[in-house]
This record gives sequence, C-alpha cells and structure tokens, in this order.
Amino acid sequence: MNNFIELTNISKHYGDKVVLERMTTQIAKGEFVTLVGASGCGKSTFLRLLLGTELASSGAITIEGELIEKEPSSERGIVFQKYSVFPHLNARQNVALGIEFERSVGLGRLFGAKRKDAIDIADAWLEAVGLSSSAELYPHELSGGMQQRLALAQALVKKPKILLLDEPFGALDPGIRKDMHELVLKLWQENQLTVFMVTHDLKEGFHLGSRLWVFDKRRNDPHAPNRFGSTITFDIPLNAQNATRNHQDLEAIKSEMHIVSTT
Amino acid sequence: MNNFIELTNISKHYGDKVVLERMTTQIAKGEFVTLVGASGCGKSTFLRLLLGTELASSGAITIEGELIEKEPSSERGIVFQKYSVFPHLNARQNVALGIEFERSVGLGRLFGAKRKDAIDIADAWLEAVGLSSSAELYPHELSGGMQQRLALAQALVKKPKILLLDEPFGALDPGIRKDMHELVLKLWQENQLTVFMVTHDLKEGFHLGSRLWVFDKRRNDPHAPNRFGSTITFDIPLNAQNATRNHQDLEAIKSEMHIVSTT
Amino acid sequence: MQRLINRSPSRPLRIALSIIPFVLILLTYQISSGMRKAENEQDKLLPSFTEIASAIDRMALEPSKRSGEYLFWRDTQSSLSRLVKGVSIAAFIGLIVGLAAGAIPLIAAPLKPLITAVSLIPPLAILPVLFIVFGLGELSKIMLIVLGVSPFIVRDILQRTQELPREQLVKAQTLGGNSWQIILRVILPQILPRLIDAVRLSLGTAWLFLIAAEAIASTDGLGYRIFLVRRYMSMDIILPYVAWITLLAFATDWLLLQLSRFIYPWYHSEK
Amino acid sequence: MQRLINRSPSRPLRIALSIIPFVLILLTYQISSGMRKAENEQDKLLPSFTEIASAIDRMALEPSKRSGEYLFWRDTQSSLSRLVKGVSIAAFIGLIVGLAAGAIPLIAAPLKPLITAVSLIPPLAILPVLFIVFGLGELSKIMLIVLGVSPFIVRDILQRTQELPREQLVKAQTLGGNSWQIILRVILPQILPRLIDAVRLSLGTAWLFLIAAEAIASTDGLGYRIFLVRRYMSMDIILPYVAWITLLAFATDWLLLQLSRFIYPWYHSEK
Amino acid sequence: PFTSPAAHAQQQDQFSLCWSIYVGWMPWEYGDSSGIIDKWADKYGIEINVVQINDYVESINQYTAGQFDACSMTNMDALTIPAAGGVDSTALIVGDFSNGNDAIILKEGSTLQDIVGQSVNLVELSVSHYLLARALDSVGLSERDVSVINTSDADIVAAYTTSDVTAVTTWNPLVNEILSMPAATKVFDSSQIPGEIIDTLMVKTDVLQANPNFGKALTGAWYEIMAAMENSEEVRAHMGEASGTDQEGYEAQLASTRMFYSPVDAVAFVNSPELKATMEYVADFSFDHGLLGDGASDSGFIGIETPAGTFGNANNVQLRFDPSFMEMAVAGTL
Ligand SMILES: Nc1ncnc2c1ncn2[C@@H]1O[C@H](COP(=O)(O)OP(=O)(O)OP(=O)(O)O)[C@@H](O)[C@H]1O
Ligand SMILES: Nc1ncnc2c1ncn2[C@@H]1O[C@H](COP(=O)(O)OP(=O)(O)OP(=O)(O)O)[C@@H](O)[C@H]1O
Ligand SMILES: [Mg+2]
Ligand SMILES: [Mg+2]
Repeated sequence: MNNFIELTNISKHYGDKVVLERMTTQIAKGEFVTLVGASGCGKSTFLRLLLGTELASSGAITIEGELIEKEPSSERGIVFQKYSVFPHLNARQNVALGIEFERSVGLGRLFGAKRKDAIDIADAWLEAVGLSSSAELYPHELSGGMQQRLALAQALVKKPKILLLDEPFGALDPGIRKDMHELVLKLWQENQLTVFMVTHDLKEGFHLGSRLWVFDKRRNDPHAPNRFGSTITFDIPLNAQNATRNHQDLEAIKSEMHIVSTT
Repeated sequence: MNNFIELTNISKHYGDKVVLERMTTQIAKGEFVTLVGASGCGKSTFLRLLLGTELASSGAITIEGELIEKEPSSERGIVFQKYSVFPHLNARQNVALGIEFERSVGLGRLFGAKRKDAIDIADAWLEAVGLSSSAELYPHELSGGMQQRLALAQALVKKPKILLLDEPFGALDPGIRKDMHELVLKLWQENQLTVFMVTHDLKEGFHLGSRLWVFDKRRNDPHAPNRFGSTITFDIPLNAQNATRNHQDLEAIKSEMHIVSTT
Repeated sequence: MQRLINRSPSRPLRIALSIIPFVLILLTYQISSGMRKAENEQDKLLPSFTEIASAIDRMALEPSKRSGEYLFWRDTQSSLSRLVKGVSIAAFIGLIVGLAAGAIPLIAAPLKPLITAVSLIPPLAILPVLFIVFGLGELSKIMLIVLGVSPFIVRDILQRTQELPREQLVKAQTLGGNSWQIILRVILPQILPRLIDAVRLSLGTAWLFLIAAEAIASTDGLGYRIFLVRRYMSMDIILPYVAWITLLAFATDWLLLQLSRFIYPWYHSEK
Repeated sequence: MQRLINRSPSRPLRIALSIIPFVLILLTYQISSGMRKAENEQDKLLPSFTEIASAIDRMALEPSKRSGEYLFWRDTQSSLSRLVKGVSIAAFIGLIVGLAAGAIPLIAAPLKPLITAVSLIPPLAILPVLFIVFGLGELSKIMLIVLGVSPFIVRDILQRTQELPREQLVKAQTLGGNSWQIILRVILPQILPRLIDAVRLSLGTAWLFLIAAEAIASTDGLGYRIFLVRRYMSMDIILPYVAWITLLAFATDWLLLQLSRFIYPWYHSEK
Repeated sequence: PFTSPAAHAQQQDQFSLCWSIYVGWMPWEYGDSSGIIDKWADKYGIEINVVQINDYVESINQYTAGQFDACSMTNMDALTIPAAGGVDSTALIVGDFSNGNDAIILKEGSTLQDIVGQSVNLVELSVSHYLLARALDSVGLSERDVSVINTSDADIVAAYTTSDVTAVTTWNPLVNEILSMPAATKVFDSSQIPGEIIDTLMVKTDVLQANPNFGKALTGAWYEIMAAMENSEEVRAHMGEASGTDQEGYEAQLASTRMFYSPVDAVAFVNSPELKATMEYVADFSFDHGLLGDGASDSGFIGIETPAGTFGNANNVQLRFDPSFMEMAVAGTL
C-alpha cells in the first residue's frame, strides 16, 4: 500500500524558468494530500504533471509501479476552480457524459435502455453530492457551490484512483465552503480515493488533509529569480486527533509563508 | 463627531427584488466598518449607495448633515477587487491623475513645473504604499498586491473623507494579504479616514475593523426569495483589546452565517 | 447636475431621440427631392414619395405585364433563397473547417496561413477563375457568397474553438473521452451558438456579395432588379429595394438572435 | 499514442505543413493551365507562369509607352493613397462617433438605431446617389471606402467603449474627473489600441470598396487596371495584381499589429 | 449637391464632359491628354473639364442627374435615360455608327435561326438587347423564342468560357475577344442594320442654346482630333493603349466602326431620312420594354427631333439631332 505513487527526482522548467526542482516522494493509497504555497510557486504545475497534461522535464512518476500515462485518463479525475462542468449540458447530462463516453465509442451518446441506465447512475451521484433536485438545471442556473458539487460528481462517476483538486473552493463563500469540506471528506472516505488538493487557505489544508505539503523554493537567487524552482519544503502528516500539534504547525507555517511570499 | 454619516430607513430594490431593507444607523468619523455577509446579500449595493453610483429607493443618507451627492465625488474614495487602476498609465501617472484632474480642468493634464509638482506628490504616495521602486511600471507589470497598493495610493491622493473598499484583497494570496492589512491600518490611522470595507473573510473583518456589520435577511419567504431584503443583523463594536470577546463573536457568527448561506 | 457620462435618457426620451434622425433624413430627402422636381419635373434621381409608392405598387401588387409575376416578391424570393443557400454552405464549411482546425493542432498548422491568404483575396477581382470552376448559373452566385463569407466564418470558428477553456477539454479527457467523442459532445455543441453569432456578423458581407453576384449574370433577384433599372435610372424602384434589403438584413439578424436565444439559453445567460 | 487533440506539430513540421497547401495550389494551377493551353494555345484564362512573368515585367519594370510611367507602381501608389485616406477618415469618424456614443448615453440613444440601419444598407446599391453627393473625383472613391467601413468601426468602438470596466469610470469620478476629462484621459487612450484592432478587421472590406470604386470612376489604381484589362480577359495581368493586393492587405495588417504592439505594450500584455 | 445646374441654363464659362472607354469615344481621351480640347476651349474663352468614367451607365446617370453638361452615349441610351428623365438633350456630334462592333455570337450553330430556344447572355435593355431584337425580327423570330440573361459587360468574356453560356450578344472589344476563342460563330452583327447604333456626344439642350461657344469648342476640337486620328498611327496607338489594348487591337475595333472622320459625312448622315426611321425603331423597342417611363402611352410619347422631321409627340421633344454645329465645321467657321 505504501508506494502507490512514486515521484523520483522530478523537475519541471519552462524554457529558462525552473518551476519545480528535484522532487522525490511517495504517496500511499488513500492519502489526502493538501498543497499550499505562494502564488506561482508551481502547485498547479505539479497537478498537471500528475494529470498528464504536462511532462516532467526530468525524473519519473509512477502509479502502482507503472510510468504515468502521458495524457489525462479516466483513472485521474480533476476539479478546477472554474470551467470544470460543461455549460451546454444540464446537471444530469454532465454526470452521464463520462458513462456515455465509455459505453458509446462512436457517438459518445447513449439511447434507449442504455441511456436510462446511464441516467440512473448519474442520478445516484447527483444524490451523493446533494444535487438531486437540480438534475435538470444547467450550470448557469446553479450557484458556484452547486457547480463544484456537480464537478465532483462528474469526476467521481468514472471511479478514478486519484482525484486532483486545484483550488476547488477558491471562488466560493466561506459559509458554503464548510459544506463542501464535509462533502469532500465524505466522498474521499466512501470512495477510497487518493486526493491531491491545492488550496490557498492554510486552515483548509490542515482541516482536510491527511498530509500537508508546503511548496517553496529552497534556494533563491535574487538576481535570477527563475534559476531555482520550488520543491516540498514541509511535509506534515496530519490527523484529526492531534489538533494541537496541527495548530502549532499552522502558526509556524503561516509566519514562514509570509516571509516567502514577500521576498 | 458622532453622526458623521447617518442612514435613515434606507431601502434598495431592483424591480421586484428587494436587496436592502430599512437600514438605519450612524457612523462616527474615523470608524473602520467591516461588512460581511453571504454572497449576493447586498454588501456591494450598500457601498454603491454610499458612493453615489446608485440611489436608494427610499430613505436618506447624510454626510456631515448634508444629503449625499448623487454622483461619485472626490470626497469618497474607492478600491475595487479589480479594475481599480488604469492599465494605460504607469504607477506614477495613475497616482498623479487625480491631481491633474483637479489642477487642469480643460485637458486633465499638467505640464512643466505644475507637472513636476504633481509628480512629487504622487511619488510621496507611492512611497507611503511601498511602491517607490515601481513608479515607472505599468499595472500589468505589477503583481496583484502591488496593483491594490497602487489603487490605495491613487484613492488617497484626493484626501477623501470616506474610503470604500469592496473586497480589496479578495484576489490576493494569504501571505500578501497580511502586508496589505498592515498597510490599510497604517493609512487609516495616518489619514484619519472613515473606512467601509467589504470582505468575505470573517477573520479579516475582525482583525481590521473598529466595528463589524453582518448583512443578512431578517425575514425570509422561501416561496418568494426576492420579497425581503438584507439589513444589518449584527453590529459589533471591536477593538484590539478585547480579543477574547472578538473570538467568541467570530465563532457565533460563523455558525450563524453558515445557516444563512445554505438556506 | 449629473456628469454627462452618468445621465441616461428615460425610456420615452430614448425612443423619441432614436426616431429623430430618421425623421430628419426623410425630411431632408423630401426637401431635396422637391427642389429637384421644381427644376425638372421628370427628374429621376430623387423621386417623390408618391412616385416611390406607385413604383412599389407596380412591382409588388400588380402582376408584371410580361410574365404575369409579382416581380418584387419573385426577386425577394430568389435573393433570399440564394442568400440562405450561400450562407448555409459557408456556415457549414466554416463549422467543419474551423472546428477541425481549432480542435486538432495538426490540422490548424497547414490551414491557418492558407485561410489567412484566402480571406485577403478580393473575390470580385478573380471572377473569371470562379466562372470556370463553378459555371455561370445559380451555383456561381451561391459560390460567390460562400467565397465571400466562409473565410471569415472559418477564422472566427477556429478562434472560438481555441478559446474554449482548456479546462473543459482536460476534464473531458479525464472522463475518458477520445478526440472524436470530445469534438462531438463537448466542442461542437458549444460552437453552434457561436456559429450563429458568426453568421450574424457576416450577413452584411453576404448581402454585398449576393448583390454583386446578381449584377454579374442573372434573370431575377433584388440585386438584379437594382442593376437592371439602373440602366434607366429608376431610383423610384431602387430606393424601396434598398430599403427592403436593409429591412430584410435587419430581420434576418434579429431572427437568428431569437433563434439562438431559444435553442441555446445557456449560451446567452453565460455571458 | 496521444489523442489527436493533444498532438501539436513541432516547429519545422508546422512550417512544412503550412507551405504544402500553397505548393499544391500552384501545382494545380500549373497543370490546369497546361491542359487548357494544350487545347487552345491562345487560352487567356489561365496564363502560364512565363506569361505572367512577362506581364509583370511589362507593367512593373518598363515605362508605359503612352505616359512614360511605370503603371504597376503608379496604380499601387494611387490605390494605397486612397485606401489610407479612406480608412483614416473612417477611423477618425469611428473614433469620434463611437467614443462619444459609447461614453455618453444621451448620444448613444439617437445614434445607435441609425448606425445599425446605415450599416445594413448595401452601399453598392445606391452608388448613383453617392456619386452625386460626393462627385466623381478622388473624393467619391475615398468616400465610398469611408461609407463602407465607418459603420463597422463606429459600432465596434461604441461597443469597446461600453465594455471598459465600469469600475474604471467610477474610480475616475472619485478622483474628481469631469466627463470631458474622463473621456480624454481614461477612455480615449484605452480606445486607441482598440481602434487599431477595428481598422485591422475592416481592411478587407476597405479593399473591396476601393476596388469597386476604382472600377466605376477612376483613371488609375489597382482596381482600375483589373477592370480595364478584364474586358480583354488579360488574366496574365489580373492574377499578379490580385496576388499583389493580397500581399498588400497582409502587409498593412501586419504593420498595424506591430505598430500597436510598439505603442501600446500595456494593451497587448493585458490580454 | 442635390440641386442640378439651373434648368434654364444661363451663360457660363465652365463646362464638364464625361466619357467612358469605347472605341468611338477614345478620341475624347486623346483630345484631353494632347491638349486639343483645352486649346479650343481657350479659343472660345471657356473651360472644359473632361472626365473619364469607367462605368458607362454610371456616366449617363451622372449626366442625367445634372453633374455634367455633355456625355458620350448611344442614340438609344440617350432616349431611354436622359430624354426619358426629362433632360432635354441634343446630339451635338455624331461620331460614328456601329458597323459590326455589336454582334450575336453562338457557340454551337452557324445561323441566326439556331438561336431559338437558347439562353442569350447580354446587357439587358442596352443596344445589345436592341440588336438582338432587330436580328430576331429580321428572320421572323421574336424575343419570346429565346431567353435573355442579364450579364454584366465586364464579365461577359469570362462568362463565355463557361459551359453555361451558349449565346451572347455584346460589343467590342468583347466581340473580338470572344471570336478569338475556339468555338465562336458570329451569326449577326450591326453591319446588317447599319446606322442604327449611333455613338454620339449628347449635350444638354438648354446649356447648348445658352452657350453656343461650348458647342463650337467641342465640335472644333473633335474634328481636329478626327484628323489626327485618321492620319496618325501614333495617335491610334495612343488611343489603343488608353483603352487597355494596343494599336493592333484598337485597329481591329475601328475596322467594324464606321467613323465619321469628316464632318461632311456626319452631316449627311444626320440629315438623311433614315435617321428618323431608325429612331422610330429605337423608340418602339424602348416602349415595348417599358423604358420610356410609366407615363408613356405609346412609343411616340417622347418627341425626337431630326432634320427629317419630328417623330412622336412634338409637345414633349426631349431628344434632338442638330447638325448645325457640325455644319459649321464643314463650312470652316469654327
Ligand atoms: N506554459 C507555461 N509556460 C511558461 N511558464 C509557465 C507555464 N505554466 C506555468 N508557468 C509558470 O510556472 C510558474 C508556476 O505556475 P503554477 O500555475 O503552477 O503556479 P501555482 O502555484 O498554481 O500558482 P497559483 O496559486 O497562482 O495558481 C508560474 O510562475 C508560471 O508563470
Ligand atoms: N443593477 C442590478 N439590477 C438588478 N439586480 C441587481 C443589480 N445589482 C445587483 N443586483 C442584485 O442585488 C443583489 C445584491 O448584489 P450585491 O452585488 O450587492 O451583492 P454582494 O453582497 O456584494 O455579493 P458578493 O459578495 O457576491 O459581491 C444580488 O442578488 C444581485 O443579483
Ligand atoms: Mg494554480
Ligand atoms: Mg460584492
């Protein structure tokens, strides 16, 4: 169970700009990794490497011992801050799409009994995320929070091994966020997911994660800010029990991050 | 000093939709009012009434006993979350613009010694917000935090009596936010401003304000959500000394708001 | 006193204001026409409103002596049918090519410079070449419209396709879609309302090319009639025809917008 | 194997791919031309490349016997000068009217419906009236371009002005600006780069109207020459002229883009 | 600009003339660029502005709308556009008539009868249309036996190369271009109705009456140009190039044009009774095709004055053939 995902010496640079630098780590199956760090430090880039939309400049990523697929695939689900759902489909169709892709290779569209089947599955997932009563609504008729619920249902219908969340609640209200936290934790536990979630909110990171990563540059050359990249500077195992420990960590990282982000 | 701003029975509706309902309150000179509340509850609408870009549907707002001007004017400065600075002007020009408007009625542009003068004032304000070294840069060359600093300098150059801030740090990183808090508090004290600041971050509201308002609907008709509007449901005087009291309030409001935003 | 940039006219004032320029234009016309008529009773350049009315009557309400047809309606029908065919073909080409190139980088590479070049060629200047390819019948008129507007539509659709949020395509891939499925179920349905937008934008050009095409070789159509009666300067026919074309252009644009609002409500509330 | 929508060609491949269609077109032309020549040696419709080269030589490199001028260059100069004048005037009108209507609601109210109507009138259909209003000199040609493109530019600038973030105008007012100052210092400078965009978009139409105008009343210009030799079907002259127009259109577009990038770097990095 | 020069023209010393590119009107270009027209204008103390308009119909429209005092056009267009539009016009100079310049060409078939049932591409309501009507008439056919497709003159050569087009009626240089193509048989041309398609310079009657010097200057200049043209290859080469071809091409067009190089011939032509008969044909054709306006009750609605007598309504004379200025040229009194 321990080496579900392995990163070996991963680096990523765009041209001259080094974004990520020599990251080596392992992630166990079922972990909930939260990623925090200053803006532009490479959190989304890291998710893109896991997702397969970007290739690492050097190093290797393996999942269950196999090199990662170089393209997004249905074993890795994703929810972005925005644009994660399709505006031209209603909630039910949004969720059913993943099933239709799988069961109708030619048209990506099911009819008759097969369609009925897909709708049933979709409705079950809408239920799971609390959107049963909004199945016929289009995304523009849903609030921001409901859209993100929908995006989660849509991703989970494919039963991904890994779920990647890039600031999924960044655009939501604090009040609504709390509900979403509960939902994500519930889904994580029920579906035995391995989750990577980027957040700007340290407290959120501590609250949700089973493990928290802080991304930062270990070295900094003030005359050539692009020369060095970020890596995981803190890797903190978390659990709901030792809340005090967590609180101390929170304060420590807060002051640390403050320094980082203003230099 | 007590009745610097007076609101008497202010309501605002758009067509059938009631946004704000019978608000009556007074604000003393030099207060720092922070406004929190669910999304869409009317916080920005309230700022727009103070700003003069919207007229109240009923009721009256007075400043120093006089009815509020029905248009934005230089006695009320504003900083929005975005678009507060002019992309075609560099930092110095952005700040100098307010002076140029005042001193060159025809062209809104100064030359020669007058220009020199305006630049000196602008540079002093850039210094005050910590942008001295970026005077020649255009907004697109500045980070989000620097742009908001610039927006503050730009507003303060007109020496407004009232400063309105509509989620000024909503798009910034937590790390950077902290610096901005310090800056705003410094500017507030140094310039004897009366500040209204909308925020989504309750903690920010408690940390910065001398008085915190929670906007919410007092009544709710589930079948006609537009029938009733928001008003100030909590009006909490704050000060740095009684931090415990503040903390209790925070928790109380948090659970309260949670209910509000999910109904 | 509010600033000028803050003052909006009330609804009745706005309506009044928007009518004024048209009234002024009609008045100017009537006066100019009257002046010319005073000099030469038979002046044809600026016919009086009565003359225009009688011309409309003759063209639209009485059967032609020669063919027994109501010329005005026949012209309208022919022109509209050409316009619809031409624009439909152009829209179809625009959709297929624009979508393919927008979605598949390997297709965009060879096509983009070609489309740019083609869109810059003035079609009216190479008419003879078009004739040998498409002949001189209905086809050539329709093809002139197609050539006139499809480069624009292709470019527009290509750009709109590339503007779709990257996130959506990534998401669709994580849902297991292959390229074809993603194009069919994610890109195409979102591009259709944008195609309507593109068509609306290109209608003006389409009319221009339609009129030009009908001037080249034709036996009916609004453009044909205008060019034919130009031979004896019947402005009493030309002016109502031009007004009619303007109205038709306006109506088609409006109808397309309503259609789009009706079929794609999600698109219009998105913006 | 990557999905088709994810596969991008490498730079050299892209260049190769983009050249292919042009090569294919030239080849098709050469073969068709050869086939027609085989049938009728005198065929003028698809002249051989040698014939085209000799026509270019004649028009561009040898002085005309009649006037001693290098016709090709004189035509280019006349057309470009008309185009520049026409487009400049249209841009100026578009800027003033579009900005005024976009910034001041009281001006937009009467103008918007009028502009919509005017933009829908096909100018080619009312040529006689235009020529009488503007005469037949240089002015009429320039005015036809102006009439053809200014409605578009006016509408575009109007829309762009209204699209400027409301927040900016509010902010400018809190800085004490009056309407005139705000227009001058906040709106105008931000609209100028958008004006360049609008001009770039309207260049194609401008060329269309230039060619049409030159075909009707002119004694020189690229459109005039094409019109003049068309009755002899001298495709050996028409084709290089068309290619040249295409190239000029491309070059003007490119130059405007570079100019805009150079003067308004903030505009281009904003997007 | 909407007001035309006063209907009852007064004396003026600035005049304008428009012309379009056609074999019989290229002399105006030569007269303008060689300075001959200026010379004659100076002689009479006036100024003449010569303007080239590429689009023939546009030039007549502009003349009819009052933008020009004189314009080159055919006898038929003079009747159907300015005269029918109430602009009383006088044929000051009769320069030539078409003697083969206008022709009917078939792709398949060798005689006019073969045209039955075909579509004929031509400029509708133009002299080509008239020629077709006259030709059909001459062999006992009528317009009903063919169908007419209005085709812009600028495109007619290219149109002929397509398989859609099997028959055309058009004028030179288009006729020569089309005849140079493989399948093209001329089955009828204007030499078979000689003197019916006449190229003239029309002047507004009131302007001419108030300003005889304008007429004198133009006539004087014209016949000086005619002399140069008749005698100098160089002049003809110049005209050829100005019309977009070369000397050879231009000479080919001249060959089918009966130029009146000498005023004597022109005067004789105008004075002959055939002119009146010709105009009657033209008026009939125009009336049949609705070209004389809504008010016209018969082909004589518009009076046409010729030296041999007036055709039609003498109270509504709008078109006049007046040889008096050309006679001055004969007499050498210009
Ligand atoms: N395609 C690209 N080409 C060049 N540089 C890139 C590219 N994508 C990202 N970058 C750069 O890489 C760095 C990291 O970007 P990334 O989006 O991963 O940051 P992030 O940590 O997600 O920031 P944020 O919190 O703002 O989302 C940034 O400086 C960005 O400018
Ligand atoms: N011009 C308008 N016309 C109609 N309704 C409006 C208008 N402006 C705002 N509203 C409505 O008024 C309500 C309050 O809007 P407002 O922007 O003040 O909310 P807010 O509290 O600032 O929300 P947020 O936190 O999302 O910024 C919303 O429901 C909005 O839809
Ligand atoms: Mg990111
Ligand atoms: Mg708000």
